[in-house]
Amino acid sequence: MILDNTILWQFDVLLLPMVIICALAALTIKDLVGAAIVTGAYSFLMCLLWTEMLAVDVAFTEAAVGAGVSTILLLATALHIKRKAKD
Amino acid sequence: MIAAQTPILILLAPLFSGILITIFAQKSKNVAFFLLILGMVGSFSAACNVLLQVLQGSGPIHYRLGDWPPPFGIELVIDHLSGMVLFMVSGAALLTAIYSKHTVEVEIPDRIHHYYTLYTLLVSGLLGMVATGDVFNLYVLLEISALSSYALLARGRGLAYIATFKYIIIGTIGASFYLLGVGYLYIKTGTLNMADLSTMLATPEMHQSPSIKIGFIFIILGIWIKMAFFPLQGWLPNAYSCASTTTSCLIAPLMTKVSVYIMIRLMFSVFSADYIFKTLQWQQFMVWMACIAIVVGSVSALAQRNLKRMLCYIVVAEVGYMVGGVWLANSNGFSGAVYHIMSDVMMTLCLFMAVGAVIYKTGETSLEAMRGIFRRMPITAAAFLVGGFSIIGIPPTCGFFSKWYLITGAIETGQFHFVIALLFSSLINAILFFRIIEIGFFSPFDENGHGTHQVIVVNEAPAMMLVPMVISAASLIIIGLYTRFLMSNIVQWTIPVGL
Amino acid sequence: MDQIPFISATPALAILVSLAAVPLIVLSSKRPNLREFWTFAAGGIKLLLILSMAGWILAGNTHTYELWKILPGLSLKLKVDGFGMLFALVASALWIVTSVYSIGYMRDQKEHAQTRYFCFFAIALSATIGVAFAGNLLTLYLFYEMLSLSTYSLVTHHQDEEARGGGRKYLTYLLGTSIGLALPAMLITYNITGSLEFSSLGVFPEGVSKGMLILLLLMFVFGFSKAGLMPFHSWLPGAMVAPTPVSALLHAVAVVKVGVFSVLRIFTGIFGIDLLAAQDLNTIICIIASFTVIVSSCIALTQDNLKRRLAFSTIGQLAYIILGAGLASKLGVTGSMLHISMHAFGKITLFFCAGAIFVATGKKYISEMVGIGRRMPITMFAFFIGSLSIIGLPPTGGMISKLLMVRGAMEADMAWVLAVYLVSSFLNAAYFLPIVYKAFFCTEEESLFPQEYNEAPVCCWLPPVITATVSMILFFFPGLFLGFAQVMMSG
Amino acid sequence: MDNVLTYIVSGYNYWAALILIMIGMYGMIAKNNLLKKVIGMSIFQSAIILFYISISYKSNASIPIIAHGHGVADHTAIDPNLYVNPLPHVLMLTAIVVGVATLGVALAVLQKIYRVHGTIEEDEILESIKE
Amino acid sequence: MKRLTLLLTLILGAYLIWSVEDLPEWGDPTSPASTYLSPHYIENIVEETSVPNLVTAILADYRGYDTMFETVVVFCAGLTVLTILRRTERKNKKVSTPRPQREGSDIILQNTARLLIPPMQLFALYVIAHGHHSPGGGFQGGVILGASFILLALSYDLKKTLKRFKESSMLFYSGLGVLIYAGIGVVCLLLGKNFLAYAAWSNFLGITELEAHSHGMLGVEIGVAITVMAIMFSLYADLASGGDLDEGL
Repeated sequence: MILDNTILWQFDVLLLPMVIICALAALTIKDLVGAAIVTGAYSFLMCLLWTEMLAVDVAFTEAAVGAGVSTILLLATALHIKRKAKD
Repeated sequence: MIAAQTPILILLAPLFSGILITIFAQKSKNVAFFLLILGMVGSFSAACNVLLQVLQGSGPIHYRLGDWPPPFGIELVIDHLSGMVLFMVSGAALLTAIYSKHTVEVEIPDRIHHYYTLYTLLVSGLLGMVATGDVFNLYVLLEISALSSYALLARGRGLAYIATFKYIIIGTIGASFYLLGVGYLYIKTGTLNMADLSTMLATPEMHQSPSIKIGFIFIILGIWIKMAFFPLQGWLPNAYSCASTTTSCLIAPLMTKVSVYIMIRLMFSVFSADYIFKTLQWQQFMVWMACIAIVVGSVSALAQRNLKRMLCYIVVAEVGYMVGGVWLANSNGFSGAVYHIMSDVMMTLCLFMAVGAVIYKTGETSLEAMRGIFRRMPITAAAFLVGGFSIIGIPPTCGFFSKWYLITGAIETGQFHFVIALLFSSLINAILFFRIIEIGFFSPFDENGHGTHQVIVVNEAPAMMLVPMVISAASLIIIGLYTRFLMSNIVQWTIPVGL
Repeated sequence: MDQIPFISATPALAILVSLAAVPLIVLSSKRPNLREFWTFAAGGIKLLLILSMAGWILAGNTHTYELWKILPGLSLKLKVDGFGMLFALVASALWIVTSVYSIGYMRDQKEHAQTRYFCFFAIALSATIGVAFAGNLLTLYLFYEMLSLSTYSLVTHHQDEEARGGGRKYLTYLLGTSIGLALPAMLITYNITGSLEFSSLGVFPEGVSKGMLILLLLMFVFGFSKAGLMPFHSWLPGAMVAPTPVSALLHAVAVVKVGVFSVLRIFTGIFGIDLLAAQDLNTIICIIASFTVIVSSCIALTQDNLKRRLAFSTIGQLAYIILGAGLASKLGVTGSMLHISMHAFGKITLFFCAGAIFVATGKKYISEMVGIGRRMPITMFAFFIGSLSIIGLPPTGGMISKLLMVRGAMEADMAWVLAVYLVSSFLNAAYFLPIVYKAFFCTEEESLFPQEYNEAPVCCWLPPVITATVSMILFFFPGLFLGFAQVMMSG
Repeated sequence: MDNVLTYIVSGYNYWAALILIMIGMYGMIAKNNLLKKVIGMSIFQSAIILFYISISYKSNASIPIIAHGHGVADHTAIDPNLYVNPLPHVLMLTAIVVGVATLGVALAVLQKIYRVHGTIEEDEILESIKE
Repeated sequence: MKRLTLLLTLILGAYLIWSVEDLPEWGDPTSPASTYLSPHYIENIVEETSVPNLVTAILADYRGYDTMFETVVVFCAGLTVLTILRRTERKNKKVSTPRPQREGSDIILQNTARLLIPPMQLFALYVIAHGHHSPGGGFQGGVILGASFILLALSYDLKKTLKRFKESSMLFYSGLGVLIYAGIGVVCLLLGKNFLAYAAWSNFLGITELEAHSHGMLGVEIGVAITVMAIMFSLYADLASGGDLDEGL
């Protein structure tokens, strides 16, 4: 029933590992600017996931806020401080 | 017509005054202060009105926002418990607002109007949290109060930024846990309205569902972080003690108490006594935790040399009182906890105000700032004494009666360790306050150990600070004397079914 | 029922009158004479108010006045009965005498902060009368704590290092025991019985286990540690750092007697002497009290500081009173109630004398007082009378009460208690009489004082003479106090 | 095979959300670098949003905008099964905004910390406090 | 500490994932969440509010109270960042922050931005206005508007942008947006209905209650957009310049 044709569960199966990988990467990359950009990618993948789950408004907002403004804010901060993180 | 609208006015008054301060009071701090007081007075009078309505009427007041019927729209629910807490919160906020005039001008010289705006937002967030009948709305308001408290706390001295950052991290974990818990409840029930949730959660299969249990755990954990309950109390003393005087006067009494209120509300209005005490059965464990919280808080308070930090640890211990009282799972313990919310708001307010006045006058924050206090600032000292006696639990201050109920409740369930913890903390508090009284009473000794009796000029804090302080000190005794009235007219009605 | 011959709020007024004097005292701080006038006025009115109730009480009635309904089912309540009257009368009468003495002492010593002193004195008195008239345990506890706190500033009046140490000890013991022991005991009692009212039959229902009763008894007895039972006694010698009038009134009359009074109230009102006797609880009390009596008397023998010797003597006498009550026989309890008043008059005389000696000569130690009788004959004669009263010899009131307690011991068939009374009386004699002997009967060479008459100011020697006289009068006419005690025990 | 797949798919989103929550929480608590903590926070919050959005999803449904012609005009009944549950979307819009607000505040405090202490490594800050 | 945290998170995570069993299947149309409240919304929203975008309708009307406070959250965040960063305490500044260096001005970037910004803002207005019928609304539109200013600041520099959009006007607009939202609610209250009951506007504006709902929502969306726009840019301006409002990135 769940595995019907109207839903993109295959897409889902592909995207979720990528999201998790992005999350792990964002936390482990030592370069903070890189980490900020990976966080942006994470947000963008999330946004795709939500579109796939038909949450268009949420995806729209996340695209503007999460992938857009948040990333810029993170970047702005990362550029203001020492770029290398210890862990 | 207006009477029906008062519940919403409680929150709108501070909210509007905040917005208007931002828009119109960029230049003049007096206008800002005037608007602040206006908002607080409006909120307080509306809260009084609502409390009276609740006391006179039968049953809780429901206010539908946007006229939508409850499970679809959001509603405010004001019953005896929330009416009382609204009254206390708006009252304390009004007193602190009056008190703030002088200290803010000294401690936060620039951008006072922003400070005041954040102040009003914090207050409206807290009031909204108390009044709401919707679990998700609670989250939004939780975040408002959290965000504005971050700003207020960061404008402190010393390590304020580090402390605030820690608070942001842990506070966000708390709020997110709460949100996740609400998610678990939503997934199992499909509703967000508290009353609706409680009817849906009353079925036996819901009682057995692990998801509901997880939801409950997350929600409770989130709130514990917010109220700094052991072992999640680490952020509180740093954050509060580095804050400026007004901020600590506002936040220390209100935040933890409102969080305790929310815990009570969620435990008994969303879940039920049946579920928590019969299905989960954590009473023993929780009361032990409360005992540890009390002991840890009191002992840490003893180790402090800084007045505000000492008070902060007392706040931690007091949270243990209330949590323990609620989890005693009988009506006496519950009444004690509710009554203690009321009295503790006033106690901490009074103490923080008195200490703030001392800091304002001396510029010192260590215990030594209290030297010669009885002659130098007699009124402040008297207020401090009354507050201290109340924390110790000396009749007829209200602290005695809350302990009375808590201990009675503990004896009823045979949890004598809680009795011992309460008494222990009373004794520690007695030591704490008499240590300060000694410092205040004895002037420095000469080499023979004799008092020097130097002439100390009376140098009292300004009236704007004294009046709220005296009011809060007096209220401690008044609450104590009217215990019977409060118990039979308010607290008794708040006792949930099944206790 | 007859119409009461006084306003029903009289007990409350009696408590409030000295509190009302506080603002007046503060306001007239610049004019010492006016300030002292307020003290006397309040004292006089208080005594009159209390006396106005005396007749009614002696006739075997009691009077209850509800102050305030504070908790559901529990109120702050005043109740005047024989025992309370007895104590209130003693305390308020002695307040006036002590005020006279205080003025002499404080002015002569040029003490600082006299206004504060008189203020807290007045508050302490209110609390004492409050305890005396307390109608239930909660009210009693309230005034008890009020007394502990208000006397702190009196004890530490000198504000020097010694005073700080004494004050610390004072509060640690008093607050520690009252919060740590008496409060939970009260709450447990309330939980078991649902009532904190005093009732001569006791409040405990049948079937409360003996272990629980013993536990509660011990918690109460030690919790009201103003009674000075060992091992919670050492605050009392420590508190002797206070100015002498304070020691005199508070540590011979108000504070310690409040402790004993509270313990006796617990015995008679909460447990009920029948229960004590039936459950054999009185043996425990007797053992603790006897131990304290003997040990403290022995310690008193070794003290050279006069005030400290008096302090240990007080500890012994307090234990005496509790011992009397612990006999759980009517005579014994009557005797111990009576002893509260008799000892008060005797001991305050002694303290006044010690203070007068200090004022006149600056001497504190007994070894320095050889021959002082020639210099201060009046004072030392009063001292002699006071000692007789403590020892229990005629013609002083102390004898009457001791006699009653001894008879009580015989009635209760406790021979060993008799022995304790006997031994301790000897010890009392042993630590008091040598002082008097050395003061008067010593050779010229031994005397440390030149042969001249030089008394302390009249304000200092008159009060001890008055109290000593009263002590003697009480031997011949003990009727009033005895009446109160008997009314209490029969009613 | 289909059974296994069904099993996986039916819980897969929740698993991912919970794993992400744990990753975020670990980052917030255990990371030494304060900016990493902030990133952990933002992961945590997005993960919760994912959790909610997963609740809202219904198979065989469409986006929560009523197709033209349905509703008032012709009084044709609207079949609830045709649209996904809109309520979690609403809630999560709020949560996103709250998330960015918290992020901004955290970054502001972080910049201040860097100015005062010269570092954003937690252990170095603790050391500098001790001195 | 780290190990302990890892262990704890692993245990907690394992327990949570194990308990997913108890949750309804993903996409199950019969789960309680899909069968309890949402059918009512889906069936009745068009009748009750005449807005086909369910999310907008619930956001701005049924749960309008939430959304008002959400706007307040944004407002609060802007103020918070401002109070924290813009403090005039230059004396005890230990470290001079390393500023990202800007090498000349990039003509291509600037011209592209110049071309991009007007349509961007136009699109934002569309998103706000058309939120009733298509995805979008006040938040999204506001963020895009704010982003257009951020883009301007990124491609030129912050100072120049701040000349166009001053800090004091940012504050004014952020307050104004909340005021519009709350004001619309309060007018409802003054017109005799409950707070945020847009139907109250119908007599006042001479329209049907249904239209009043729709108009009310549009009004509050505009309020939201104004606040969000001002605050998003203010956040960027403060964070990018470390609170000095001079150069930016």
